Amino acid sequence: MFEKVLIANRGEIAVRVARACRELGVRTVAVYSTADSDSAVVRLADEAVRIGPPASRHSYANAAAIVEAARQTGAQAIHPGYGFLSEDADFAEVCADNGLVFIGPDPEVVRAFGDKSRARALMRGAGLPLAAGSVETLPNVATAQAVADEIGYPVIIKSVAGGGGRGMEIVRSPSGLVEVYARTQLAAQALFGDNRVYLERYLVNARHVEVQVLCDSYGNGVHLGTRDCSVQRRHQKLVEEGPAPALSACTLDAIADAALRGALAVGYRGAGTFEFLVDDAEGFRFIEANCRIQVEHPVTEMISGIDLVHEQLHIAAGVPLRMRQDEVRLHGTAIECRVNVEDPDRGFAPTPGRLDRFLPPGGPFTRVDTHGYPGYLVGPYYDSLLAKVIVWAPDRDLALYRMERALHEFDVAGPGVRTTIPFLRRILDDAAFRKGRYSTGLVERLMDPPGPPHRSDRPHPPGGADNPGTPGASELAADQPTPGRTP
Amino acid sequence: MFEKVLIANRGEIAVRVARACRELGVRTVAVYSTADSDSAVVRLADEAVRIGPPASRHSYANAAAIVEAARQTGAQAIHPGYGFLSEDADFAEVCADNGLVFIGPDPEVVRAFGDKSRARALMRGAGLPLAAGSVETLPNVATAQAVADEIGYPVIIKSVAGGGGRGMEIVRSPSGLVEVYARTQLAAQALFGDNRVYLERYLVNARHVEVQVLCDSYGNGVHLGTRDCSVQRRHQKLVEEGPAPALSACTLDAIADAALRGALAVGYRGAGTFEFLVDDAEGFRFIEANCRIQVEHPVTEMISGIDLVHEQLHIAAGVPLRMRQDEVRLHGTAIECRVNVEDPDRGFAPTPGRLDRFLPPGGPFTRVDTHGYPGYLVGPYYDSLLAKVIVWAPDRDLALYRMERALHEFDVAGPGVRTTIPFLRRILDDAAFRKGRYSTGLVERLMDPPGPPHRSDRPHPPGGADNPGTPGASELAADQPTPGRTP
Amino acid sequence: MSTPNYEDGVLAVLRQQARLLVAEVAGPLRRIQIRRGDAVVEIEWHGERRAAEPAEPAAAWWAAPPSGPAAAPEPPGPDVSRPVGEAGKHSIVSPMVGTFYRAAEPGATPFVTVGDLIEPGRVIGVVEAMKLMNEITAGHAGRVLDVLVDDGQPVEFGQALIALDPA
Amino acid sequence: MSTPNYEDGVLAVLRQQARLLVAEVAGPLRRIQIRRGDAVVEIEWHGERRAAEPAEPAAAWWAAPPSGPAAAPEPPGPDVSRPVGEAGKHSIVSPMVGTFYRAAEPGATPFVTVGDLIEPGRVIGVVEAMKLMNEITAGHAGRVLDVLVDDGQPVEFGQALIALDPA
Repeated sequence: MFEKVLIANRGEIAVRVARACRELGVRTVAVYSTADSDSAVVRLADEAVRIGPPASRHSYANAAAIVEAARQTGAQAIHPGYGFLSEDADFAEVCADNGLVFIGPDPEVVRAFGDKSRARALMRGAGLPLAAGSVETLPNVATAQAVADEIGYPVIIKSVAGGGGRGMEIVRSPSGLVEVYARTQLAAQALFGDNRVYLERYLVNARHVEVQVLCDSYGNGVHLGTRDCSVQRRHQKLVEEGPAPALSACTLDAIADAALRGALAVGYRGAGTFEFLVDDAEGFRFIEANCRIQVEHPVTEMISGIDLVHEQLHIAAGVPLRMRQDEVRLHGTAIECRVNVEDPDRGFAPTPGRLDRFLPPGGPFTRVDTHGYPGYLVGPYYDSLLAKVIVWAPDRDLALYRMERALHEFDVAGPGVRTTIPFLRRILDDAAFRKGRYSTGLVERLMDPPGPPHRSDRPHPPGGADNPGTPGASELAADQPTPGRTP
Repeated sequence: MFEKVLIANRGEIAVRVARACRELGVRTVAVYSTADSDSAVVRLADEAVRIGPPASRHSYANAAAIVEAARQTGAQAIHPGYGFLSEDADFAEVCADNGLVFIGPDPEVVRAFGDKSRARALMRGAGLPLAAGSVETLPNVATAQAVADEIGYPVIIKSVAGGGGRGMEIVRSPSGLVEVYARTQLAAQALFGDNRVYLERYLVNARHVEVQVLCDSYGNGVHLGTRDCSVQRRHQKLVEEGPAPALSACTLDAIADAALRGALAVGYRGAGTFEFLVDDAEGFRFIEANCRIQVEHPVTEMISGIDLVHEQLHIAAGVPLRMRQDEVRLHGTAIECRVNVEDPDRGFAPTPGRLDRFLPPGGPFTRVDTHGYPGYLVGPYYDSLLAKVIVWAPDRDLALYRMERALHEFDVAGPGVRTTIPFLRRILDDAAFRKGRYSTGLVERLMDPPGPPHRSDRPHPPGGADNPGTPGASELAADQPTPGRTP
Repeated sequence: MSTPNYEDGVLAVLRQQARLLVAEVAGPLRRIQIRRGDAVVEIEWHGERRAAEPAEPAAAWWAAPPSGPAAAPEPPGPDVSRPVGEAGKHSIVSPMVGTFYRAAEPGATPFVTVGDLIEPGRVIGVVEAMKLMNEITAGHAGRVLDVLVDDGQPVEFGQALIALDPA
Repeated sequence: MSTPNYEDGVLAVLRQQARLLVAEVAGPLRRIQIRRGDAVVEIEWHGERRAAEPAEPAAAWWAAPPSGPAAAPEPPGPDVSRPVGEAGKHSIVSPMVGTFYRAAEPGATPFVTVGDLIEPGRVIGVVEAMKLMNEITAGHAGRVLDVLVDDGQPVEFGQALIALDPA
């Protein structure tokens, strides 16, 4: 095992990694921007290096500063968390060039999955079903039209270099294709410096199901079951659960097996997630893979008993996989709710500010991952995830009641601060959600409910005027802090 | 299920019960003394009734006030928690007389186990092995001498009406017997209004192992495995774990089976604990049974996935036991540490005061049960348990590291406030404890360590002058707030 | 065990309560009074009192209870006529949980009426608990300003029954 | 996004830090200064500074860091000569994580020495990062009061390198 690991992230995931390291006897180096001097991980880690100003491109996404900090402190490995540099193949290479272990897959694998077109081709080669559409990059709008006509509308045009829900748009009928094609190309160029796009059949009200895999450096791999992440607002996941509900065991096994097959085919190493869309008939299609630990990884930890960050560290240190597939046993149901510092009544706008009160829930089968504490000043620089509440129960019904209880306890208040807690409770209260029969359309429906809300702490404001009402929520979920969101 | 339950307790266990009720859709009534107006459960419960002044005999142990409060609010059942009225057979009868369900065994069973002499006789009848000694009450000191001579010294003289570690004393040689016999009789009379005593062989450095059972009203019962509670200071448990370590599976099964046999023999109902002493040769002897939920019940919850307070409520509501023995599956190891507001360097004297800072640990496989919050004023009236930290891991070694991590995170501070956290970390660091080869002598040894302490946060004060150094720690553990500790 | 340390804690809690109240209720402050003896926080604002911001959840654990003292550190002695519930006002409080009755039996004349001048020891009502009728007596002389609980209503321990203008 | 709300938050945190510090370090207070521009808390005590009580865990998450600013809400512009690290003192700070060198090569004359009067634009040292040598220049004129980092030592972002008496 490593003696010292640098944590190249902030917020709750940095705390998460610091905990895992301490449990394994690994010393930790936190890095922080000037906006995060008082952050939880700075206090929990054994050492801390200030690496830059608040803007993440000069701090948390600043490869040079992070590598220098690792060199100064003698860290042997870098855990990138999620977002920032976690899926940056160039950073993984710079680490290797400087004798540092990047805790993640090989740079080539990261690069392959970062190119959606290549990823689709690789996974098709591994025998995974893909959504109907163009496997390769579209050479021109005429080809786009031909493919769309063949597979039928609606379709979704996506940036090849994109991911995490950005650089994509839905086309509902042939008349819109030319315009959206051009707009997506422009957006792709602006966001990723790469204007290539491709096209897929868009599944209305599909379920977003993903599979957690773990692979070592020696060709061994296991899957740890599924998670359903269909509860999304504009590609942002709000609630996740595992195993995916209301799907047959047979389908869940088939999806999980497909994911593992895909991971082993490309020589994946570490913890990874393979995302699929599942339609009404339980047909499933690969959409993308994430080469990092996910925000929602605790869901899998609670149903499997396996600490995924421990396993990441063991695998990166060259230890062979510590479990066989037949030793993986999943029990019960786990649900995660993301408590963001956002105002659900104002289009989920971030509401940074000081937390006068911060009292997360506790008690039986309840886990909270957070960097918050009473008096913490939530700054405006980074993403708005403040805490993840995860509960476990032997069955899904009890898990839902338990989550309701946990959110009821959670007390967060400060001048100007709002959280997603009331909206999360509205989701938990929804009849379709309770039945497990929901899809990516759920949040949109709840944001403008036809009738009066039930049992919700804060009544919906009259007229619901703050709902921007933009249709076109897509199926992909952003899982990472937006690196560029700086003042 | 009940519609409304009154929680006749305070502190963390009242919060625990309120959580369970909410998860089952049961409305809750908190009762509180004037010292507890700002307590957590008062805020969490649906209703709250102020029942008396700080002195618990006039509030939390005031049967009339509690029954009146239940009547006022329309509660159908009373959950007594632990301590206070939880093992008061008269209170259980008063509840029944007033049409209220007492969540616990029948009054007759509570009464039988409250009389240690009767309990021993009943359990011997059920085939449980007892420690050598007088099954019946000792009629006089001559009989005591005869029994002690026959079984050999050291012996322990115990109050028949006692329990929870009070009203008992060890006799190390024949010369001390007459004096201790007289003193124990006096103490028993003063503490319990009953001067009857009995005598057992005293096992030096035995292990304290207990078994959790669940029985319904229809003759069904299961055990949920063992807990080791040997880490005690003067009958006060500090650390508990389950399953009991370093004992053969065969012995653990035999102890658990014996406990369940004993429970079924007396028609036990609800959650109960049967306590045993285990010697070096893995021989085990019944010592007493507790007719209540235990402080350390979360250990069992984390290895079994079963919510014991839910099961208490279901059983009290007349639901048949919801599991069979072959459906009970235990996984991994769980450890609980009790964070008390006490100063380990001053003989564990209580250190009440305001909590300026209170930040309990979180993250993977870590549970905290507490009534504390930042700004909470810990009063001097009740017992000093502030929080229970419970961790789970697939194996004991990782559970120990995880607990070390969790305690490292736990930040409690306030004027004059000290906690047991540094001492708990010293226990976790002890070589014998880490190996699982420890007994009831562990704490005494650590309170006056021969060499310099290792890796301990706060060095032991020079001379260790605050160690009262009283030998004679007995094997029983007090599990309840001391009702009489009022100013 | 009323150690100075504990007393300081009370003051600190009072200060915190005051701070929280000031934070939760907008408007220009006029005066804050913090006492320790019977644990009072009194806050005055200028002009009209504004409602609390809806953003502040009312059920915050450590916010002051909507009424009643923050803490009463001393167990009450036999004299139950003490200022409780409202700062500065003298009240006769219930010494137990139960049901309050203004008269000895239904339809009978109430023990006391607003305006009565009463002496120490005068029965002012009955609290029934566990089917026992407990007479409540005045600890001090004074004039009855108000009867705060209706006949037959449940009362908590320490709940004010009668408001008294001390003589 | 330097909204007034956020600015208030900074001040509030400063005040809290000051309060915590005063609570944690015993001794008679002399002066407290709270600034917002560069987020400073300065506290002076009368007489000798007493060590913090051993009871207060040093690693409290929200206690002020032992040195360095609590927060620097504005990203630094090209001028890196700003008061950072110690209140009221003018410093030239490192714009990056790296290794500080006082001279262009081992054994060469240092770029600056205590007592030097320097002009804006003067190179005062080099910070090596990723094998690149980055010259650090003065933003303001002034006299070098101190060189705060030894040759060849690692530096953090924003760490003060040179103390300057502004001219």
